[in-house]
Amino acid sequence: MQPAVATEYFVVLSAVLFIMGVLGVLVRRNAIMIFMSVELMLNAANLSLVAFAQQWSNMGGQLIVFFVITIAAAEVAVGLALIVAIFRTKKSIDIDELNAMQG
Amino acid sequence: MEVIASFVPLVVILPFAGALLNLFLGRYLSEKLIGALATTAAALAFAVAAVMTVGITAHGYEAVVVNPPILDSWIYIPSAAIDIPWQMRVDTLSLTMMLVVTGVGTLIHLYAIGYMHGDPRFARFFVYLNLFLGFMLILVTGNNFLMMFVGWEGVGLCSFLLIGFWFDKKHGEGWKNSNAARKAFIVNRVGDFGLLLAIFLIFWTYGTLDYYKPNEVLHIGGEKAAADVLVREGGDGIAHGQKGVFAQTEAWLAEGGHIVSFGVFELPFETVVTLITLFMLIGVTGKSAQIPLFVWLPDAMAGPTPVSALIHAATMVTAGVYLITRNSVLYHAAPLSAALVTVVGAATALMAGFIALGQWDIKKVLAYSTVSQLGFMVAAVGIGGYAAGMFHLITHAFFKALLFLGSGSVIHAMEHGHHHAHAHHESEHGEESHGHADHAHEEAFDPQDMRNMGGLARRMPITFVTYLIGTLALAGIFPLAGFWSKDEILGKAFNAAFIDGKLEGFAMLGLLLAAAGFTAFYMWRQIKLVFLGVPRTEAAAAATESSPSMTIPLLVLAALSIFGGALNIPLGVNSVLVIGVLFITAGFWLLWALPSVRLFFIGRAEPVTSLPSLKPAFRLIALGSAAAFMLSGAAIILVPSLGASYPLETLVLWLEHSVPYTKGLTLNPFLAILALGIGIGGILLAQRVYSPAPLAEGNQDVLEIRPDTRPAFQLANAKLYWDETYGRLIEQPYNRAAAWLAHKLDWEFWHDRFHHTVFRDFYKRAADFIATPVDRGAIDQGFLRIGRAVAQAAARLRTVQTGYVRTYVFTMLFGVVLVMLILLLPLLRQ
Amino acid sequence: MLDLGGMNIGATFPALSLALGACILLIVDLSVPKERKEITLALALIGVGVSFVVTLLSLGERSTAFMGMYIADAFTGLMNLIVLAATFIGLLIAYDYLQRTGMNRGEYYPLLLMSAAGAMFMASAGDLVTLLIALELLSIPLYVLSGFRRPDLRSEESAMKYFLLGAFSSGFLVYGIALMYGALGTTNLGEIFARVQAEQYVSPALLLIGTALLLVGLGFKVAAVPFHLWTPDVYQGAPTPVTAYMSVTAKVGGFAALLRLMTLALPTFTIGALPEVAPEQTILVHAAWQDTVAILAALTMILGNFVAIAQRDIKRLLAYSSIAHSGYLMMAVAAAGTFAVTGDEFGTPILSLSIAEEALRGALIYLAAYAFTNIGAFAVGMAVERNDATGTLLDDFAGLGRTQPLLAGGMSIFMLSLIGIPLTGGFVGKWFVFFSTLNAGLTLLALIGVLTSVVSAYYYLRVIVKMWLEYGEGEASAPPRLTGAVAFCTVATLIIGILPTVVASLAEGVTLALLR
Amino acid sequence: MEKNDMLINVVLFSPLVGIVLLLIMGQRREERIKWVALVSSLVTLAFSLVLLGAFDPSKAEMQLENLGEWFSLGNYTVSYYVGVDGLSILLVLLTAFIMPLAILFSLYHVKERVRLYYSFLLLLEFAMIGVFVAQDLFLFYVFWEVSLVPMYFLVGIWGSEQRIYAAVKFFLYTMAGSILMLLAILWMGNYFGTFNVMAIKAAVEAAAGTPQGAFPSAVTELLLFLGFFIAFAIKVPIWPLHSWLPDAHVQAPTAGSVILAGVLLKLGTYGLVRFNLGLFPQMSVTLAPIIGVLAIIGIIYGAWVSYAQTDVKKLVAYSSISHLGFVVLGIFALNAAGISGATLQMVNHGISTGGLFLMVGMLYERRHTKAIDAFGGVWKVMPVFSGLALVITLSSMGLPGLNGFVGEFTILLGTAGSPVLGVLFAFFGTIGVILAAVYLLYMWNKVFMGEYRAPVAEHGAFALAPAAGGGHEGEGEDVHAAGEAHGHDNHGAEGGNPYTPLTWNELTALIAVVIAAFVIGLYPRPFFGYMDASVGATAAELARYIPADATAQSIQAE
Repeated sequence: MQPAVATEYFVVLSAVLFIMGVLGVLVRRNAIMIFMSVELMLNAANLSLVAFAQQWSNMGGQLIVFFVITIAAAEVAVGLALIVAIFRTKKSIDIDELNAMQG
Repeated sequence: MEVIASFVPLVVILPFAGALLNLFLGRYLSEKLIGALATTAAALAFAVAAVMTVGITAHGYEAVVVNPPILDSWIYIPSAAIDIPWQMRVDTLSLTMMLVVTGVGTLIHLYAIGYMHGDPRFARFFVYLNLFLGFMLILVTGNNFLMMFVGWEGVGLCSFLLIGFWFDKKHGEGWKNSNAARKAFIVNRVGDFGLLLAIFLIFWTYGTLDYYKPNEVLHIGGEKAAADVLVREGGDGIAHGQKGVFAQTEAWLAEGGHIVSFGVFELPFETVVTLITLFMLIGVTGKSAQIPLFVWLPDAMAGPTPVSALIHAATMVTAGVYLITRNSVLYHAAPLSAALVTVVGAATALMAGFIALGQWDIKKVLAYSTVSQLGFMVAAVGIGGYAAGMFHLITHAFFKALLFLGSGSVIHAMEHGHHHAHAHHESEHGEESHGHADHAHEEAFDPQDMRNMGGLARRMPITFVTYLIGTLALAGIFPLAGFWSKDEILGKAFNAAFIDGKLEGFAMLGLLLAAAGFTAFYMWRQIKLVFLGVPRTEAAAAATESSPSMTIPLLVLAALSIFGGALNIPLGVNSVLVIGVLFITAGFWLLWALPSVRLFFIGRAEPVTSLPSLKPAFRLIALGSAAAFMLSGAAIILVPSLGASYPLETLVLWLEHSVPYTKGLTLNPFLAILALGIGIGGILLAQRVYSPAPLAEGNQDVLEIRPDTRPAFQLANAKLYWDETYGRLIEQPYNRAAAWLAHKLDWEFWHDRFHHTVFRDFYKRAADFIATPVDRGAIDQGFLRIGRAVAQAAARLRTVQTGYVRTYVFTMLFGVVLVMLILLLPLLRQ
Repeated sequence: MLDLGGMNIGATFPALSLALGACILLIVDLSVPKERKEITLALALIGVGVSFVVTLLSLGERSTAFMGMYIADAFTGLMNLIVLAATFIGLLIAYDYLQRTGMNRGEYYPLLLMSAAGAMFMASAGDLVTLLIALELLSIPLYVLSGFRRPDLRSEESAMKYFLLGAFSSGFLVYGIALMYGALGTTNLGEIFARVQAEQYVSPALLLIGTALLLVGLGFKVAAVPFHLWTPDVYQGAPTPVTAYMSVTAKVGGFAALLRLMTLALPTFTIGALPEVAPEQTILVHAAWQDTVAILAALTMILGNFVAIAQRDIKRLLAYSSIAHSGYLMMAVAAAGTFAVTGDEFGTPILSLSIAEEALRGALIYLAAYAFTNIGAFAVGMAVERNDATGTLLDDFAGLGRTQPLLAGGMSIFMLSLIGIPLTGGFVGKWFVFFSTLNAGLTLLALIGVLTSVVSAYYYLRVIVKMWLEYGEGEASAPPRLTGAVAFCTVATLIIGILPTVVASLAEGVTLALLR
Repeated sequence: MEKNDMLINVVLFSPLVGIVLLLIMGQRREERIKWVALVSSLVTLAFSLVLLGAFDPSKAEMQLENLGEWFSLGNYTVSYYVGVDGLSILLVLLTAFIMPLAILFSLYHVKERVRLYYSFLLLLEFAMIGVFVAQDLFLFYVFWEVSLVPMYFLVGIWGSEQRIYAAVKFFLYTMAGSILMLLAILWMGNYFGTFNVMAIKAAVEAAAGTPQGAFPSAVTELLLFLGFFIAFAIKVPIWPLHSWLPDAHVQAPTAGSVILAGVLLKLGTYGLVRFNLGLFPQMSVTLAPIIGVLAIIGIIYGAWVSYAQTDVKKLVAYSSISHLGFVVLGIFALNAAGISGATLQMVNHGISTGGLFLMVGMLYERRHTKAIDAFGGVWKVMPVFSGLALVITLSSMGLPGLNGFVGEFTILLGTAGSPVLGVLFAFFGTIGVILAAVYLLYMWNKVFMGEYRAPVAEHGAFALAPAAGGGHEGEGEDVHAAGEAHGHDNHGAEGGNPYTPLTWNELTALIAVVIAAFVIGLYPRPFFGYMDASVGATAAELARYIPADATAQSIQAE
């Protein structure tokens, strides 16, 4: 089965998304925004996984996507909880203010 | 003979036994008993030596090698083919030395009992003396170079111990003594260094250190054929059947063209022998106080006087002469070294004689005189006059021991006189202190300074008479012992110069004749300063004659100084011994059995308050020593009557049996008269110069006053600046370099600077660098900056605050890039 | 496709039982009153015990489950034992600390067990997916535990950092998996091996980038330089029992995954064809990723050791020390990248992975020794720490040798073991690791390794100096549970050091042959 | 061949039994603890004497072996392989001999943390004996490193003011060297497929004739040689790697110094003989001149530097550098004489320098200072002690008749005839003999001779005996002399005479040293006998590597 769109396009797109995610982590200072950027990275991976599954014509890739989504969900749960906790203490979720420890 | 010679370990063991006994029991024994023990040990050793002398004479002078019981091999390493046994050699040379050492030693032991009376470390003194005898006897009896070296170093040790014996004297004297002791040891070590190197060379040249192998017959002057060499049984890896050092030398010389390989290089045999003998010469200059290593001997006078007499005049310092004599084969094979030995000896003789002219200390004069006389001996053996050198060694042992003991008697008397006078003045100082270490409360007074003396002849007649005999003997006045031996040496020089045409012979002759003149001059100056004239201090005026235990040895030695020359005049060694022994025994009994005779000697002096009574222990010494002497005398007389016979012998003939290349007697009437003239001339000149008063105003020497002799005197008085030169050239640079090395280089630089700055600080800095600028800085801050830039680029309006997470992210990104780059690099390269 | 026989659930029992135990504990704990939390502790310990027994029972077996996604072999067994022992000790030492610092909340124990189960799964991963899931199972509870000291800012901060960076790194891991999948069409490690060897991949670049991203993701977990910066902050901020546990389990898990990946899937990954071999000739070939790992290892060893010198806080010191030890383990990983190619009589190349096997064994023994040593060291640090989380400076150890000789003695042995002094486990581990590194032909790396261990001696000795040679108050709270745990760790460290046979025989079973 | 001799295990492990006994005893029973330690060390001594009795001197190879597998991994087996040969038996004995002396001295002087102290001492003994008997590289390395730890603690806990610095320096320095050796060992194990020293040696010897030799390349062999050499050189220490030594020695407690000088430094020299010479004969031959130069520098430098010291202990410490220079020189003379001498000198140095440190310790315990200038005239107040100390000093100086001479002489003799070093080396080495006299007599003079200096009772700067007017040395003689006389007569009265007589344990220790010095000095034959076969074999093996044109043709070999 010939895919409608060549796999390469998907891969490039996912790479762009991934790099956007990385840059997002890099430049954002709001913890939630960073978190969202990480999600973007994961989803970029998901995209390429699906594309590759298409390419290889097996279900492995799509299977992995489900796991990744689950993991992302678990991370979100824990991550948001942590953000809430730190917000209670610090009244801020600016990651640039996380500098209590220096060494 | 084997049986008699196998007693030789006893000669060594006896003094050691005496030393050990006194070491452990000394604190429980009385002074007399300690002295008796030590003296008996020495006397018994003498007796054994005497018996062996008889034995060896009776058996045709055949040398015997003895393996002592228990300690057979000393350094025995089969895999390295090293077998150095504790092996002893009895031959005429070693016996001569044994007799001198034990004979003179016994007398000095006896003397020391009186001299050291009251010293808090009386027992230890005798321990050291006995120890010294033991080591000296090892030196002379060993059959290999290493045993000789043991003795060599051992006597050095004892010398060190005895020079520093009064290490705790007050007023800084103790430090002076200690430093003198140290100086002696270290300078001797320099000599030992040469000797050790010689030994190494000998071993790798010959594969053995033995003089002669057992059963190897000496072959003299290449005339007798080398004997068959005994091959020992046993497969222990030692190469057997090799020859001893001397026989091998002869063999190689005869063969010619032998090359010695030392592993990394090769040398012709003759060169090797020259090297060996030159290194040996270093040892000789150390031990026998020759230029350039003589500087320790004058300082060594810090020791008690018996020590000076025994070690630093009669025995130890002659070890170098013995060494060269023992190695006559080698020196014969190395003319260059022999010439050097000659020149060194002759130069030393003159140089020391000159310095002796300007000394004030009674013992220093004798010390330089000893150096000078040792120069005579060394020059003699250097020119090939081995017997002459040995002859002078023996006679010098007699008269120089006599002179030292005499000076000891004087010093002793001066100290007591000083104390006596002092007690008169300050009668409140009632406390009777005795000995040498406890004069702390008295003002500084130098009992050895001749300027403090004068007129002692009247106060100390025995001392004076014996001292006079010694002086005349030393000056070489006919017919005293010194005349014969000195003449013999000069004769050798004369022959070498005019018959063999050796250049060093001329040099030697000239130097020695001049030295002989100096000798007579400085000795007579001493007589004038010490004994003649009027007392110059209260101490001198109050001096009294010393006790019999001190004067008897003086008498005996005086007798020997008179008759000692007979050893080498063809009267025969036996007759000399008989005469000597009879004289000695007679002396004993005269002095003790006939108090009236003693009064005859002493009576003209100040009224003697109390004559020391004969304490039982003292009697024991007298009996013991006398018995030993009697025994040996009897043996000499009895042996022939038992059927054995020995021919009339001179020392030369006697030594010929063990010293190859011993040259015969050289009586040269012309030279004898010349030397005698020089000696008498020296005395007369001194008499003229130092009359009427030996000292000018301000206690200055007459020569010091006269402008024409003033520089020379000052030069002599300053000892030619040897010490200063050494101090400036060696000692100070060494010390400075040591301090620099230790404190600057090793500690400040290597230990502190290098290890702290370079290692530790670098380490720390590296750690800090990696921790702070790199880990938290370049990585952290650097990425922070990049992050800031990126953030600014991304969100221009926002100001970025410090934040770690971001920089961590950046670092990780950097890592990602890094990892990818490294991984993809090969691919990219393709 | 759903072949139940192929599931072979039995093989997963060790990890499964622990995970199950954690779930049960979570529920049971609800009914345990706050002041009786020792019940929870006891239950947790029982859970670990059960899992331990199950592991022991299945130790000899070699099987796969879930269609090759799960592997149970000697490697798994040994890793499981290490994790379980660390968990057991981690639980034991935590209780009193939690009690006295007032954060003895029940969820601590199930979270810990969950994380341990994650580490165990990681050691059993036979597929990249399993690996990913196990990693998250290991990590997510640790994020929570790091922030367990609520509402302490430092603790929360460390949790936040750990979480954000952890998630970020998982992004790379996932993307890496995606690329691997894209390159090979499979995520099964055995399949990957086969296809790599047969050169059945789309493009080497894709595979290389995938490998790189996987290395980044796992490198973060094991705190390899330059992915290490979170370590000191998190170690310092997290409650000490968590740090203690984390320093061991996260590392064991991370290395389990890394070793699995590198030795099972990619050991023979070279770009281009194998070099020619003459008959009867053996040459060593280096995998494409070896240099990268070696450089990371060198950087990690150098940086970790040097930076540790500058530390004054024991937790930070141990953090950098653990970074440094990651370096040594990375060295073993690098060594696993060398394989031998022997030509048979016709010159056909035959591959031998014996060097990789050796490196694997070495790493395992190293991990075993490291686990006991490090957790013991943290336990002592915990004893010295005060209730308000201060007292973690090196100076606080001064005089400990006089007041608490047992703790100080144990600590000294841990330090010596970390230096690598013989008769301690650390030495045996280093011995094997260096040995395999040399065997693999990485002499320079081994040289860096030994030199940095000298550097490490400096800061480890400082701890000993503080305890024994300097004077101080030496205050410490040493309840019996903690003391017992320290004693146990000491004995274990020494046993591994003196009788390495115990671990060596377990490691002996580790091969790369059968399950492929 | 039977390789299950238990005797050697008994010797090796008997100190551990002592430690176990100490550990099960109560912490507070200090009185008993020290006796148990003493007895334990004496038992080890007794066992090692039995071992000596069982030793067959005629055999060159390893004997009384015990071989068993320790653990294995993959193809490599690490074995527990212990045994002695002529090179090691005397050092085992030395260790067993020095340890009781150290403990004897400590009996009344160590009062702090007694149990720990003696445990460390015995652990040290265990490790040191282990180094000498281990015949497996792994095992050797284990003992080698383990010996570091107790010494570190001994210096660090019971040392003087700068103890921490010294201890850490000691540890790091030694470890830096040994870690390179670890690499070399690992490489060897990998290359030869075994860690068994004898097996590797056999392999090396077997490859002697082959063109490529035992190692892949000369550079490899050089690096391996250096790996071992640097480790040993630091331990010895060979100049210029000596900087840790003065620190460690000066700061260590007396027993620590005694053991450090007595045995620990011998670990290095022993390693040089056993491993550098045994496993790398070719490289040893090649590098011998260079190492010889280092040894010579060490001899002269050590002697020179020690002369300028103001601290007795430091002086003795530097003297070790000089003395061990001789040992290294002998070893790299590469002939039987040199190696025999060096091996004996290891023992001798242990005895003499151990004795010197005992002496310094005894002085320190009385005066609480180590400054040379603070002493003077000790001979007068402590005659027995001084007499024994004199013998020890002389033995260190190499006086014939005492042990030091036999070793030094044989070493220098060997050096002079060495096929690789030669007379020039012997020449410079012999200069060291002179310099030894210089610094030792300096020490002896300043401390034992000269006028007696009574210390001031009060704390504060050292001064001469208090005189009424505060007399200055060299001036005010009368006042001063009165004070001196007073101080002399009544020492013990005011302020107390610090020079208390020797206690029985100190006396015993010193006498043991002195007796050993005399026995070896007068009759070294049995000692050479024990090592002869092994040394001969080593030298013969080395001779194969020495180019024929440079081989020493000693005369008797013709």
